[in-house]
Amino acid sequence: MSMLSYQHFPIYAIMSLFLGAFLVVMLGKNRAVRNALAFISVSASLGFLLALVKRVMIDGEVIAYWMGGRVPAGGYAIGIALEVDALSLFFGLLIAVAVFVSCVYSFSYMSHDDNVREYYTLFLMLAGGVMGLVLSGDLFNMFIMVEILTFAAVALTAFRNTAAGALEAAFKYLVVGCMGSTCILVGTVMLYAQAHTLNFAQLSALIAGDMNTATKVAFALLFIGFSTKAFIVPFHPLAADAHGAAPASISVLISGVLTKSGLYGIIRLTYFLFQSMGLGSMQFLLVFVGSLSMFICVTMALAQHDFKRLLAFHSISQIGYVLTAAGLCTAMGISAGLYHAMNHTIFKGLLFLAAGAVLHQTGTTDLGRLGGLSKRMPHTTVLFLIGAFSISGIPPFNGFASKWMIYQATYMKAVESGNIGFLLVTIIALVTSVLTLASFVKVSQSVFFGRLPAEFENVKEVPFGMRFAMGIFALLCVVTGLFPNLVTNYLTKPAAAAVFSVGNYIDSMMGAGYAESVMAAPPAAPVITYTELGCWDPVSWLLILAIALLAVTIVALAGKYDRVSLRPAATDAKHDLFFGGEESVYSQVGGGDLFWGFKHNWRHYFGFMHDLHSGIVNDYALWALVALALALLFSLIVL
Amino acid sequence: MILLNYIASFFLIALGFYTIVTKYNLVKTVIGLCIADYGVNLLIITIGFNPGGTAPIFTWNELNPQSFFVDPIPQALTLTSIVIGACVTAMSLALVIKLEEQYGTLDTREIRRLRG
Amino acid sequence: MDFPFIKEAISQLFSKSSCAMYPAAESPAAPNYRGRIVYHPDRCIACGMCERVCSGNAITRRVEKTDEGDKITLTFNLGSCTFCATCADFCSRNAIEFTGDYHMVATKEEDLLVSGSFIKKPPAKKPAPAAKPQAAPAEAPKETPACAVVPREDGKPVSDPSKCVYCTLCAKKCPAGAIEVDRAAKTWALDEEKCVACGTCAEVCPKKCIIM
Amino acid sequence: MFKKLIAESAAKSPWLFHINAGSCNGCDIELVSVLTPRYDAERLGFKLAGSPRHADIVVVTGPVTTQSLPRVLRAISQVPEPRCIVTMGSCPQSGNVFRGSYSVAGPLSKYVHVDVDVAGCAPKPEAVIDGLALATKILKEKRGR
Amino acid sequence: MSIILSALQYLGYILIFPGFLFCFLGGMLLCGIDRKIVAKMQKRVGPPVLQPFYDFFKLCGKETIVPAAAAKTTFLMAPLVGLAALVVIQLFIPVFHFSAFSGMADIIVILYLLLIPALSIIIGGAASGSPYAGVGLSREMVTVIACELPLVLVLLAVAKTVGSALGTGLCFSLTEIAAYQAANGSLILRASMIPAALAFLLVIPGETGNHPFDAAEAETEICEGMLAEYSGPPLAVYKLSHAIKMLTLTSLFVALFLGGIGGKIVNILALLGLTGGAAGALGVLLGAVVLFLLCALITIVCISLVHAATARLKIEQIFKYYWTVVSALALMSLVLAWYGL
Repeated sequence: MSMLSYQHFPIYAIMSLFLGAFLVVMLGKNRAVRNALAFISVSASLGFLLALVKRVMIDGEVIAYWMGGRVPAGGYAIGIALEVDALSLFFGLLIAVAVFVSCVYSFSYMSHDDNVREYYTLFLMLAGGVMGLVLSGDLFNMFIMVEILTFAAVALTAFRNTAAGALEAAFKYLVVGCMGSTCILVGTVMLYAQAHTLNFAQLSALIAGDMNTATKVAFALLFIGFSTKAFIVPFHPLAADAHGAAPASISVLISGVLTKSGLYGIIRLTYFLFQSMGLGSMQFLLVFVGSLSMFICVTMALAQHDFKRLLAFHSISQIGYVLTAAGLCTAMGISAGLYHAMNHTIFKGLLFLAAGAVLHQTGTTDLGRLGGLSKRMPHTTVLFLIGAFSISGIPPFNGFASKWMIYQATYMKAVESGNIGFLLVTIIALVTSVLTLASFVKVSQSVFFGRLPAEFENVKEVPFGMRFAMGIFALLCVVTGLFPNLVTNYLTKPAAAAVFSVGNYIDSMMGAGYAESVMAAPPAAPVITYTELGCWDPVSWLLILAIALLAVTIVALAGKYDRVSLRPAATDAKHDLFFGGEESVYSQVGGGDLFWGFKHNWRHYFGFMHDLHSGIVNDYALWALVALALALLFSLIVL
Repeated sequence: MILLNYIASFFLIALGFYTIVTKYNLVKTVIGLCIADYGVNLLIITIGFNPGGTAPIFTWNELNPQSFFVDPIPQALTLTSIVIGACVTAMSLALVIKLEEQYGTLDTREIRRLRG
Repeated sequence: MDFPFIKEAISQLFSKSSCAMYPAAESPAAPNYRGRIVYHPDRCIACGMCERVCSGNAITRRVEKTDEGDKITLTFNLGSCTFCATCADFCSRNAIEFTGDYHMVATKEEDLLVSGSFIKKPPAKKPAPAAKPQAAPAEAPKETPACAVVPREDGKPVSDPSKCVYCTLCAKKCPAGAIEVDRAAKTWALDEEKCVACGTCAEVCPKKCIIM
Repeated sequence: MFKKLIAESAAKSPWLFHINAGSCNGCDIELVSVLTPRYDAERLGFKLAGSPRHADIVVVTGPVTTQSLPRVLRAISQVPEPRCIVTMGSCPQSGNVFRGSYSVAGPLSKYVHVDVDVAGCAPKPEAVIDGLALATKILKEKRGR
Repeated sequence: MSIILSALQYLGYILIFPGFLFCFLGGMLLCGIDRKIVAKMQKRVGPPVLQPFYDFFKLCGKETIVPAAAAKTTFLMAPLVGLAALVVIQLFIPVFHFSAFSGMADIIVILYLLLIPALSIIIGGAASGSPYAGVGLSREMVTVIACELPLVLVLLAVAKTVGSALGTGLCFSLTEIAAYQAANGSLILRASMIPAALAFLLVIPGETGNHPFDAAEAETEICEGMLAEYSGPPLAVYKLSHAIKMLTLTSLFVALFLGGIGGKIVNILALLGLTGGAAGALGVLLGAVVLFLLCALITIVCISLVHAATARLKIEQIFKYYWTVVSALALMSLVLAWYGL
C-alpha cells in the first residue's frame, strides 16, 4: 500500500485536523500563519473525504483500515481499526463541510477576540474528535473521540468567558456530558467483558445473537451516552445553554457536527451493534424520543427571547426529525432521516452564522432589543431568510425535500404496520414544521424587520468573509433542495443501504464469511428501493414560479409599479409610519411573546415547561439519571 | 472477591451520580464526577482481571496456549480513562474558579442565569 | 363556535333588501326635520335676537348705509349652524324658517351661506336733534311722574315708572342691548342709537309697563 | 384606455378613512349608519378602510381640537394621492358651538384644502352620501387629469 | 418546432388557463360574489359583482408610498412573489380530468406551497416596520398554525382513503385522487369523508383570512394589520392574492372531494358524440365553467354564510376553535378512513 493509496485517506482526514491543531498551537502566533494552517487542515480533511466519495458511495466499497497493519489474528481483532462505509462517509462529509465553512467564517468572526490561537487549536481538536468518532471502527476509540470532542466543546463554550452565562453553560455541559461519557465507557467495557473485543464489527457479530442482562444494560448505557451527545430530550437544555454562550462558529459545530456524532452513535448502536431495529419496541423507542424532542423543543423555542438559544432548541427539534425517521427502520425512513441530518447541518449552520453576524455587528442576540436590521445588513437578511425558509420546510429549499420524505416515510410506515401511533408521528411532524415557521417569523420580525432601534443606527454589513461562509451554506441549501434525487441517489441511498448491510460491514472488517460463521442468521442483503408516494419536482416548480414571477413583474413594471413615492426629506409626515396619526415613535412588536394568541391557549404547558427548565445543574443531572433508569428498564424488559 | 469489586465499582458510580444530583456545591459536584470516574476505573480493571493470572508482559515466543495472564487491554483502557478523568477534574475545577469569580457563589441553585 | 344567525342569514338571502336606494330614489326628511334655513328678509326687522341666541355664531348681520336707509344683510352660515332652531324660536317676526331640505353639500364655503338683505328705512319722525341724545332717558321718568306714559311716535319703547319694578328683564332680553336698568338707583334708560324698536322688551316685561 | 379604466374605477370604488378630530360622535354614528343595511353605501363601492394608506377619501368630523390638529394633518398627509378631503358636520368647517374655545384650533380649511363640505349637525346619512358622491366626482376629475 | 409549440402551450397554461387570466377573473368574481351574497344575507343590496375589479384598477392608479422605516425592496417584492406563488399553486390543482402541471406536486407539497403566500404577506408586513403590521403578522401566523392541524388531518384522511381504495396504501398525488374520483364517484359521497369535507370547509375562511377569522386583518382595531402601510399597486396585488386564494382553496376542495363531477363531464361529452380535440377543448372549457360554479357555491356556503352569521373572533378563540372543533371533525374522518369505513 503506497502512502497515497485511498485506503489511507480516512486516517489522513482525521490526522490532518489533529496535526493542524498541534501546528497551530506551536506556530500560530502570527495571524496569517494560523489562519493558513487551519484552512489547510480543514480543506485537506474535506479533500480526503471527497476523494473517497466515488469508491464508497457509488461503488459501495467499505474501507477497513487497520492501524499499523494489525489485521485480525485468530479470529480476534486486537488492532485499532478505522472502518468507512457509506454511513460513516456521509456523516464525515457533513462534518468536513461544516468545519470548513465554520473555519472560513471564523477568520473574520474571531478577529476581535483574544487567544485566537487557542481557539483554532480547540476548534480543530473538536473537528478531529468528531471526524475520528464517525470514521472509527472501534468502540473504545469512539469513547476517546467522544471525550476529546466533549472537552473541546466545553472549552469552546466557555471561550468567551466574559459573556453572560458562558461559564455556567460550559459547566452544565461538562457535568452532564461527563455523565454521558461515563455511561459510554461503562457500556463499552461491559460489552468488552462479554465479547472480549472492542472492534465494532466483531462486537456487532458477537453481541447481536447473544443478548444477556449485561449487554442489555450496556445498550441502555450506550444509548443514554450517545443521547447526551445528540442532545435529544431530556438533554436539550444543555444544548440551548451551550449554543447560546458559544461563539457562533462553534454553535455551528455543536449543532451541525456534535449532535450528528450522537446521532451517528445511536444509529450504529441500534442498527449495527445490537441489530435490534427489527423489534417494534426499539422502533418505538427511537420514534418516541424523536417525536418528543421534535415537539418539546419546538415549543420551547417559541418561548425563547434569545436568538441563539431559540436556534439551539430548533436544532434539537430537527434532530428529533432525524431520529424519528431513523427509528422507522425502513429504507425510505433512513434515507429521509439522513437527508434531513445533512440539511440540518447546512441550514442550521447558516442560521447560526447569521446569528453570529448579528452578534458581531450589534453585540447582542436579545430579540427584545434588536429590530430592523434588514436596512443595515441586507445580505445577512437574505441569507438568514434562506436558512429560515429551509428549516421551516418552505419549497424549494432543502428542508422541504427531506421533511416531505419524512412525512411519507412515517405515514407509509403507519399504513404498512397498521400502527396508528406512527400516524400521530406524521401529524406531530407536520405541526412541528409550521411551529418552526412561526418561530422563524418571530425572529425575522424581531431581528431583521420591524423598526431599527436608535442604538443600531450605525450598524454595518458584516465583512465579506463571513458573508462568503454564509453564502456557501445558502447555496448548498438551494442546491440540495432543488436536486433531491441527486442527493438521495448519491448520498443518502448508499448510506441507507450501508445501514442495512450489517453483514457486509462485518465481513469487510473481519474477512469474508465471518458474519455467516458467527451469527446464526446473518441479515440478508437489503433492497434499498422505495417508491415515493407523492410527486415533487422542485426544478419545474421553480421554473414555473420564475415564469410567473417574470410575468407579474413585467406587468407590474409596465404599470409603473416601481414608481414609488420615497421620502424626500428627513422629516416628512407622509413617509412616517401610520400610528393612528401620532408622531412616529420607536415601537417594535417582537420578542418572545409575539405569538401570544397561540401561547395563551397553551399557557399551562408553557408555564410548566418554564418551571421545569430550572437552570440548576442538579436538575439536569437528575433528568439524565431518570432517563438512564428508564432506558435500563426499557432494555431489560423489552429488549 | 471479584463480585465485591463489581459491587464496589457500581456503588462508586452510583455514589458519584448521587453526589452530582443532590449536592448543590460546585466543588462537591466535581468530586461526584471524580468518584464516578474511580468507579469506572475499578470496573475496567476488574473486568480484565483473571484470578491467578500473571502480568501481561511477554514476548511472542513465550505466548502459548497454556500461558495465563490478566487481560492487558482493560489496563490500557484504565490508563486512558484515568488520564481523561484527570482532565475532567482539571477542566471542571478551572470552570469552578471562574464561576466563583463571576457569580460570587458556589451554590448551583444560584448559578442559573440560563433557564426556561 | 356556534352560528346563531345562520337561519336569519339564509332567509334574508331570499328576501328583499331593506335598503333605502337613496340617490336613485329620493327620500324625504322626517316631519319637523330641521334642515336648510330659509330667511325671509321681508319680515325681518333686524332686531339681532337671532344673532344673539345663536350658539354656533352662524348668523352675521351687516349694515350698510345707503341713500334709502340702512341696508341690512343677514347671513346664515350653514357650515357653522347647529340646527338647534333657537333663532327661529326667538324670532318675533318669524323671519327664519327651517326646512326639510338636507342636501347641504358644497365644494366651496360660500355655497353654504344663506343670506338675505332688506333696506330699513329710517322712521318718519320729527327731528329732535337737541332733545334726543341724552335728555330722553333722564326725562322720561321725570316728565311723567304721576301720569301714565304716552307711546312715542318713532315706535321705540317707553317705560311706566309707576309700574316698573326694575327687574332688568327687558335689559337682559334686549337684542340690541339698548336698555340699561339700574336696580339700586331705580333708573330705566334707553340708548336711542342702539334701539331697533323690536318690541321684545314690551313682550317680556312682567308688569307690562313698557309701551311701544 | 388603461387610464380611462382607472379613472372609471376610481369613481366606483372610493374607500373612506374616517378621522375623528374631537367630534361629539354624532357625525361618527351617522357615518357608520351610512354603511348599515338601511343606506348601504357599499352598493356604491364605498368601503371603510382601516388605514389612511388605503383610502381615497378622508372624512373628518369634529372641530379639530388643538390636541388633534397635528395628528389629523399627519394622517391626511399619509393618504396617497389622489385623495379627497370631506368635512362632515359643521364642526370641522367652522368650529360650530365650540368656536372660540381655547382648545379648538379652528376650521380645518385653515390648514388643508378641503374638497367637500357636508353641512348638518349631524348631517343626515343621505347628505353624507351626497357629499361622498360629490367627492368621487372630484376624485375622478383628479384621476382624469 | 414541436418543442416551441409545446412551450407555447405550457406558456398558455401558465398565462391563461388555469394560470393568470383564469385566476384573475375567477378570483375577482368569487370575491365579488362573496361580497354580494354577504350583503344579501345582511339585507343589503351590496356592491356590484364587478366591484373587486374596480377596487383593483383603482388601487393600480394610486400612489405607492414606501415608509421611511420600511425595507424598500422586500416591501415591494413580497406581494409579487406571493401572487406568483399562488398562481403556481392553482396550476398544480387539477381541473377535474384536466391537469397541466398537477403531476409535479402532491397534496403535502400544496400544503407547504400554501404557506408561501401567507409568508409573503407576513414578510411584506414585517418589512414595512409598522407596529400594526407586527401585531397583524403575529395573528396571521397564529391563524396559519391554527389552520395547519385540521388541514393536515384532512389531507391525510384523503390520502388514506384514496390509497386504500387504489390498493397502494397511500395516495398523495392529486392527479390520482382526481382520476380515482372520476372513475368511482366523488369522495364526499363516502360517509367517512363527510366530516373531513366539513372541516375543510371551515378551514377555508381561516386560510383565506376571511371573516370571522380575520383577526389578522382587523381593519377597525389594528388598521388591517400587515397591510397597514401598503398603498397603491402593491396593495392591489395583495387584494388580488386574497381573491385568488379563495379560488385556490375552493378549487382544492373541488379537487379533493367533488372530483366525481369530472367523470360526469366526460360522460356528457361522450353522450353528445364528441370525440378528439374538440371534445378535449370543450371538456376543458366545460370543466372550467363547472369548476368556477362549484367554487362559487363553496364560497357562498363556507365564506359568505359564515361571514354573515358570525362576529369576528379573537385570535386565541380562532386557535382554540380550529384545534378543537375543526380538528376533531377532521380526526374523526381520519380515524374512520383508517379503519376503512
